[in-house]
Amino acid sequence: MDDPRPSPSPVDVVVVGGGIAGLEAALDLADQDYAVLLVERESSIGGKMIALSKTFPTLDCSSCITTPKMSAAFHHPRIRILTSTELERVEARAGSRRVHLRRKPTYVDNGLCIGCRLCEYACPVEFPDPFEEGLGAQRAIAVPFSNALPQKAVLDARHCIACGACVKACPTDAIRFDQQEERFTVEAGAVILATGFGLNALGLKPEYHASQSLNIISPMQLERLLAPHGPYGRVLRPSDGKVPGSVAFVLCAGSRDLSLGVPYCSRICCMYSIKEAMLLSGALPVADLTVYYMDIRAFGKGHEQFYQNAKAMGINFVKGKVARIDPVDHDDLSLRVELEEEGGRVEERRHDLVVLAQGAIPVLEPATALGVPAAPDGFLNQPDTVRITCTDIEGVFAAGAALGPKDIVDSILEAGAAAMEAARFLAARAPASSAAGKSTASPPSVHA
Amino acid sequence: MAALTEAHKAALKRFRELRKQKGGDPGKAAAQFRQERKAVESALKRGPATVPELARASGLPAHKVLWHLAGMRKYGTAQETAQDGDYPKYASTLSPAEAPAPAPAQP
Amino acid sequence: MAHVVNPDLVQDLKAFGARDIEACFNCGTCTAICPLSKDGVVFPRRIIRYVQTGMEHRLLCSLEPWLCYYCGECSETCPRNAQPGELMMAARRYLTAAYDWTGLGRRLYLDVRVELGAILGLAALVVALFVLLGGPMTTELTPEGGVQLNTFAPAHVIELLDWAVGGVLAVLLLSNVWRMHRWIVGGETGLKVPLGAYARGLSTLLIHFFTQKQWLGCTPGLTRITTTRWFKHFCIFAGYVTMFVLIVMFLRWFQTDAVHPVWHPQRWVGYMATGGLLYGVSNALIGRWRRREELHKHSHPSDWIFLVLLWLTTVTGILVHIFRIHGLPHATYITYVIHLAVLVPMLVIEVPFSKWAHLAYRPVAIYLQQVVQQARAAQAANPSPQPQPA
Amino acid sequence: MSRSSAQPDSGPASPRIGVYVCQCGGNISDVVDTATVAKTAALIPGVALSKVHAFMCSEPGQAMIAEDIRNEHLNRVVVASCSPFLHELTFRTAVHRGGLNPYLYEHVNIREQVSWAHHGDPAGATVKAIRLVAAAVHRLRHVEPLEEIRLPNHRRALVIGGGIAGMKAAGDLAGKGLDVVLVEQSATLGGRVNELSTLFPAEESAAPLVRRLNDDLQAHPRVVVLTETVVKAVSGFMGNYDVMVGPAPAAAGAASGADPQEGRHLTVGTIIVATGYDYYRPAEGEYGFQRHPQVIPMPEFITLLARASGETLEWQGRPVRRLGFMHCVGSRQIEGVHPPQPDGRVNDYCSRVCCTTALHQALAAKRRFPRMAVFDFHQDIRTYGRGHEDYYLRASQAGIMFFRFHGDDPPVVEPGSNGTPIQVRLKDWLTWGEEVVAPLDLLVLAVGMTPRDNRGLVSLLKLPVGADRFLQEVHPKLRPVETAVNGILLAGTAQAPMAIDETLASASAAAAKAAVLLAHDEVHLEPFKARVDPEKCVGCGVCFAQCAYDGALVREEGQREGAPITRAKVNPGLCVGCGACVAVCPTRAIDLQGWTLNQFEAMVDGLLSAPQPVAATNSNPVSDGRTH
Repeated sequence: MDDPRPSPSPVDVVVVGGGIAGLEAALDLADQDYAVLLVERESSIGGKMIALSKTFPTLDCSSCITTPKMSAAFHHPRIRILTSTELERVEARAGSRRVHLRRKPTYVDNGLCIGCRLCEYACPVEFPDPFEEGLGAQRAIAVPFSNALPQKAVLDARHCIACGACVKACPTDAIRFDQQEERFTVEAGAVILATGFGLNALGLKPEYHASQSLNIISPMQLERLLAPHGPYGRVLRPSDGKVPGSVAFVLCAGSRDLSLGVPYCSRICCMYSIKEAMLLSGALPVADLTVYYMDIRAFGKGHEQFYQNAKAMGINFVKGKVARIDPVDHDDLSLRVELEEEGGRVEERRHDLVVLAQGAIPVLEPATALGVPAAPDGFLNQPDTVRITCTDIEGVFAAGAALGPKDIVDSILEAGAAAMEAARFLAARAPASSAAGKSTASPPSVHA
Repeated sequence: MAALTEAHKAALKRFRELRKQKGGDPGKAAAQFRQERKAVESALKRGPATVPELARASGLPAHKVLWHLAGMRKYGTAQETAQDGDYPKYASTLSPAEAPAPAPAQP
Repeated sequence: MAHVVNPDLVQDLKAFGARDIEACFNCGTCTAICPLSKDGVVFPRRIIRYVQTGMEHRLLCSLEPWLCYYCGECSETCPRNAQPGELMMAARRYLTAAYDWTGLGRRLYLDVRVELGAILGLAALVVALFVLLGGPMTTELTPEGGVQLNTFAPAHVIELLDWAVGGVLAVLLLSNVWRMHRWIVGGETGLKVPLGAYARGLSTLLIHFFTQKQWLGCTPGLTRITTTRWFKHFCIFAGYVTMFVLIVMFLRWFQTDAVHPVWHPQRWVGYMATGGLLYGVSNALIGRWRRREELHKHSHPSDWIFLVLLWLTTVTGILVHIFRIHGLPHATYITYVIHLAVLVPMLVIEVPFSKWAHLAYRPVAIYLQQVVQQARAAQAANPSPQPQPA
Repeated sequence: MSRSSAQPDSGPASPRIGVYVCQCGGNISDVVDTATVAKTAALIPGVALSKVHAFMCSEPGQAMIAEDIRNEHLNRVVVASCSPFLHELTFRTAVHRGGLNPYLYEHVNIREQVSWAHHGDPAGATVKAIRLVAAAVHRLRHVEPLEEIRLPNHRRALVIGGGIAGMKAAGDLAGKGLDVVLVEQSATLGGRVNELSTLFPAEESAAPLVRRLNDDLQAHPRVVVLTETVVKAVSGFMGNYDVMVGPAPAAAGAASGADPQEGRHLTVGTIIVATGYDYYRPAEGEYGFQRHPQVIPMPEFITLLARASGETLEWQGRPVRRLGFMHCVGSRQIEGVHPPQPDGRVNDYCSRVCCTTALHQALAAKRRFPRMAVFDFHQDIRTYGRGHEDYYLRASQAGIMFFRFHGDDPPVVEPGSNGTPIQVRLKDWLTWGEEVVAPLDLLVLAVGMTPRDNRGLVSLLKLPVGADRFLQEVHPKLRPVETAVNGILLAGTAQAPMAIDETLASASAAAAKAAVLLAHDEVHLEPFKARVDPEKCVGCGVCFAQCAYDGALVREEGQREGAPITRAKVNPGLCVGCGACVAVCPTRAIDLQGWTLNQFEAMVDGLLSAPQPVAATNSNPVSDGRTH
């Protein structure tokens, strides 16, 4: 049970990435009786979605609709989940795929940890909580966040002072300071890459001076500020705890910009910015909310209506790309922008808090992970126009933002598609008797 | 709870040594953290205050004070009480004599 | 009156050196990043839009191109690499050509062969004049050991020619400035400019002509003034104006056969002016060659020609001086002829028709901006039929 | 409310109930005195033992429950812990591990509903926890073992619609080894894609794409393709649909002599609806449509450009030197500005693909005829997809001129006054709202997508339809291909506007869900369905009027006291267990399995008769200042 390595028998599908796309693909395959190994780099599944406050355009509480999926995958008898495990590379040869993985030490034996958090309460060290995008505090040993799955403590070796308080506090003696990184290989019938996306640096555009002000924040930081269990319990600006009276959203702050090296559209920013503005108008009823945009891309089902509602709610939409942001007195920020629809004047506008819509960028390096070149945008190449989830490697499929920026619903559609392609691929290779989807691999049994 | 066994001690020692080889030493940061946290806690002893007020009282930058308050709220040693203009006020949940003892947080 | 879209203007501006301006998707970054874009005079997007939609008349009535000093931030930050700075540069060439009523400017700008031909023709004319009318090329030196240049090219004769050429050029340039003024002031329908406004603005005109301080707006909060583009440009400007004054007004004092001592004003004024020119022009040439700064990334043939002519004029002028004081008569005479063969085309081509003209148009534009603003303010104070600002 | 005492006890003769109270590592025990709850619970009749654990959900906690069932002969279990959403399944499994029927279990939520909700009132919270546990214990005395409902599953799918979505879904399912029937009302497969020439973003031709999908279908003997066929009737439920298909009306007329086959029955387990979209048909005069022959919708232009030959593009014998594209025709409409659709509503949604389509076509036209001036009138350029922004960039670079209008002040198309047949007049917001006029030889309307009008099919399948008239999914974020009707799935543009790659993804996703539904020979359903006691049913029929799920209640002929009678019977495949019928039955003949009326009454009794707290010896420390 404390052996995190999978049993030697091969699995049908390795799904890389435990975000919404990976969870959906894993569930679609496991429900067809395939044995699935789901690998997640972070210490909990849930991906970006679990950290969001609400989702557009329905304004569902994000964790409320993510946790059931997480839980379904976590408890599924045919899905085995390995967290804190990174993909090193996929090797395809002679009709089989060998997935090389690296499991990072968490210094906790997940078989023994019962998630009681007594170690966390005993720990004397706190550091900026990555789940709260640095805004909150996290102890050096902690369950990553309240609805993390698995609910197991993880020790952060960079911040731990090795005082032993957690060892003394642990009722099940689960803490293992001698845990080491492990590398292992899994044989898989097929692989689905659902590795998601990253965000380019807030400081990418020097004219925005993001490094000079704590009040220039990322959209993910605002998600956390808006979340019911967020770092401050309410929306405050990070520099001094003030309730912001005027918040600006700067769209295309890291995409659609050749000078920043990201020519493509990040696709999700318009909608999440509108959503965040809407949520802010609920949280801060008297605040001025302004969205500076080039084009509002509310293209999905229900999105345009959502945008029109936001306008009707009094959120200001200003056509014009913000050219520079300068920190001014009282931790405020001054935005210089051409008000294109107000005679084309140039104005300096002051705001308490500025949210930069960062560009969505790839996290997976196809050359390293698969040995194939990336597409010109850096994401995985899509060589087949009919089977859009195929990659350049046979039997390796991809879904969601690994194939370019994508919102949740489009990721879910692609995850389903990747699961279907993988199922077809396995069926074509399986003996006729099991063509209808009966797995030849043994069901995995351990959740790690 | 359990005491440290020899095996635990050996593992801790190896852990420290290995990290030293890699060149990481969080001791300094931890000491600074404790010092700052104490400053915020003692500033709070004078009664509920806003972040800028606590920053003045503790000599720490306002953003650090806010960060410490976030941690203290999470682990149950501070709470928001009232609002003073644009700034919420925070109070300690510890009795003046009480040493800072972490209370279980709620998920 | 609705504007009827004309898709051809953009091609015209491309002929004047605009590059990727079609790529512009009107995000407004260039205008908002521009440190000189303020007080209701905003660019470059306004000019870009005029060009994209073919608002030719609006473009002619614009003074914005002259207020742009190509700081380069617009091009650096443009999300589409549309080179708005280069469009403003092209717009200046376009306007220079448009202001020129002879139509020569347009031909010179649009066809480098015409420009080179004109230069070579004028140079040949100068050489021919010397061959036909030049004084004796005496090898006898002055008592100080200098060349008797005034025997070969007597200063009073050259001076007369100076004045003749200068007069023609002045008439051409001033008439172009008048056309510029008519468009800019007349472009705003219903705007009546009181004479007082013209008078009050004169100091602005002079200040900006002599200091060119507008350019300093490119680098707000600058650290060292000598590192600014303004400084380099000012070196050229100051050297040029000094030399111009010396040659037109004080040629007899400046072009002497006597070899003055080094502390003599004739020498150090000349050294400073030519030094400034040499530094500034060489710097500009090297910059255009290296293409590091945004402003130097793309050079139109007219940019090169002007700088090369100016550099050659400066260098040959310096050489004439060196040869003269060192008693090298033939070298002096030949270099002197070459000097004038470069100088004359430079002045004749560049002053009224090409790059040089910006020396006049830039301060005039600032002046007219002030005049127009004062006129608007006066009209607003006495509410007559309201004009609509463009 | 004392009727329950008169009710026969349906529980076992001697209930032995185990009560397990979780501390949740302090989450509960900081407020609720868990030891007191456990001690007091032991006093409730039927409780054989009660225990406290720090983390009941942990492996040791679960093992304890399973062992107690075996060793202490428990026959019912209560766990008082967190929300059932989190761990009801966990403990049902633990109970099953101990050898009990998993439905002999009751979950009590004393975290979200007690310790978190009443953290300022520990004593009250403890009393509430006891009452909730008592209610659960009382209810458990009345529960019966239940079994999952298993229904046979016909492992065959029906795909309705032979466009690329239907073809892809059918091909995927067949490729997975499942039987598929694909019905298409027209004579050919490929649908709307057949009308296209080259496709963005890969710039491949439409014909090979359709051919590849068709080859995929041909390669699988498990696919039956029925063209010129429509669905005539549908009955049944997930796993057991009976579908009658027959010749399409037009086809029936045309091929009258051919196959007179009037209908053919298919039994399928699941149905994928891939009926596609229609192009928006502009109203007469909308952007000059039908008033000026030089105003044409996008599909017509695509054909025109694909067939163009020679040096210039010609329209009605006139060279097209100035070409315009109007965005958002039939999309992003505003009430009061745009003409309403027959249902009185305007198309307020974005059709998603028209921006890139317009730029794709504009660029193609510009490349083919470089001297043509091309104009684009938009509100926002929505080139969101992978590679789409490239079209925008290249279109700009190629010199296509862009103008931006506001939806509430759309451009006007009028006769040309500058030597062209028409001109577009608009306030251009890229030029500060100035009025500009663009003279044109041809204006292409980038018409949006509208839902296909297939009311007949929608009512046959009882599909929900959204406000935008597209077929509605269960959840627009998380379940985009499933419908509220179990076993019926949506693929492609029947659900919402989509580009081709998105349509293919949606089709495969629907196929994946279908493959899940068809994975086993049986369909498993939760047992919480209505059940009619035939002894009590008097055949009054009141329940039928209340049932919102067509077919969930069926009439059954029978005998009552010798006389024939029509009784209600529940079809568990269609019943969702809502309880509407239970509430109206005058004879209490209907009950919801697992949630019977006497169980509820017992719970009320339990709440009211709960014993007073019996203080446990050790008390829990109570901390305040914790946040929510």
